[in-house]
Amino acid sequence: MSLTIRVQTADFSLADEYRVLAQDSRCGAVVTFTGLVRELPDAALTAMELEHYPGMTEHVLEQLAQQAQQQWQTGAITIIHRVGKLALNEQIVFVGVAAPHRKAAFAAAMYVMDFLKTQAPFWKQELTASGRYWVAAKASDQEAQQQWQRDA
Amino acid sequence: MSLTIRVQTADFSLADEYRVLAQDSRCGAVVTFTGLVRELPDAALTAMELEHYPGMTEHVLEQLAQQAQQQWQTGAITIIHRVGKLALNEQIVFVGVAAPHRKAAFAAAMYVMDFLKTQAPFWKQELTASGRYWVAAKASDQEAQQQWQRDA
Amino acid sequence: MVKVKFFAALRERLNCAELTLDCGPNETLATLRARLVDLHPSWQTELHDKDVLCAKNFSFCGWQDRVSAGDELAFFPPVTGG
Amino acid sequence: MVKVKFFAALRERLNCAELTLDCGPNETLATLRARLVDLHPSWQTELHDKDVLCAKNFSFCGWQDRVSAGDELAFFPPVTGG
Repeated sequence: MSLTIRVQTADFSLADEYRVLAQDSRCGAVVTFTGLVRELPDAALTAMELEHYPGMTEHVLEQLAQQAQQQWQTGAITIIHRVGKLALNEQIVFVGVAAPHRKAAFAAAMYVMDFLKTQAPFWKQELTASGRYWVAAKASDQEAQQQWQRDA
Repeated sequence: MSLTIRVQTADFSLADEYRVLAQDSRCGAVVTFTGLVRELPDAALTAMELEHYPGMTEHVLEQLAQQAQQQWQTGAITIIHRVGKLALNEQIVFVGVAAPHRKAAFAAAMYVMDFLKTQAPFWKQELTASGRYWVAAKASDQEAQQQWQRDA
Repeated sequence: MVKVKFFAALRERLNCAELTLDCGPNETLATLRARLVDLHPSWQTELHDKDVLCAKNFSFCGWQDRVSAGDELAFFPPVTGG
Repeated sequence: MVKVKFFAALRERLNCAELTLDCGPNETLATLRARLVDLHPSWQTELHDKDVLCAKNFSFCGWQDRVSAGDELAFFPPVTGG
């Protein structure tokens, strides 16, 4: 079953990614998640800059996709994460899952996102009018990941 | 916040629907669900035929979208459901949710799908080589809907 | 008068998509169903199937809900969209 | 020899993206960290920050994991992608 992992500076097309996921004739459900760069509530965000650990990133994402595919018996899974400088409203991350049924497609997409947030070696900097700031890890992301272990 | 409900015979474009959902600058997360007509494991499915109750369908879907938007404080929600004759591999249903964060976007999209399955007056017929068959309601769909009430 | 609609497999089995009926005093979905069976004895089994759902004015309703003149009612099997 | 990489805020604070180090016998991530602090006393606080994560050959690992010649090690702050 096809797994696609891409870490890239270029943008991606949801339509193109969906077309590939929808090709699997055993899969009646396709779930996609897209994350975008958005304004901060309190600061004038102008852009994000994303750094990653080449080699480890791809390895971690590949493992996550494999785990999700096995656990929920899904079809194709695609993970795309952009790095480098991203302007306001640009796309950052895409996770797409095709599965025979909706429950598996939703669960696998959420699992990949929850683990990506805490396990994939990406680091974000916010570029604002007043300077550049490394984003702090969120406790809510740790909790979302740990919830899967409690539920297991 | 924009709610879009469409019941139509025409196909829809995921790319177009996503473009609208991604416009909300407060929403960093967009989740989409697409359901497709697929082969039956045991019968030669040639097409599906979908009937609905005009008036009630739109009313139920609008209420579901409103409930989901309020419960998870989401941005735009779009629900599209096709009716009439749909060939193998055609798109049947689309649910898209924009939200500030991924958890709300995923939850609202799952909520809409789970309630749509048991509350929206659509009925499917499978057209196969050996005849036309009304699809029976699934206990698993009832359970998925009731789970939300237990979790509330 | 009330309008009564039937959908999907139920519509096919009754061979009826829509009819109109006078609305009696103190009418409920249950009394209306009983009157439909009086008019069409062969509908007895189908309309009393425990899975049959009913709606009033585009919302699900119960068999004890009141019916008023002008209401649009509907009877149908469990839904299977999505 | 082992390769050691630093990322993100930690790389900036140490002002070091990558270095190589001899690999001693019975080396662990913890002994290697201690040797880095011997070489760069100003790194003490940063490398002992309880939030610092370590990886060996592209997978997360613990401070007691063994290190062998040829390994690629990395130290970095909690991740914030997605």
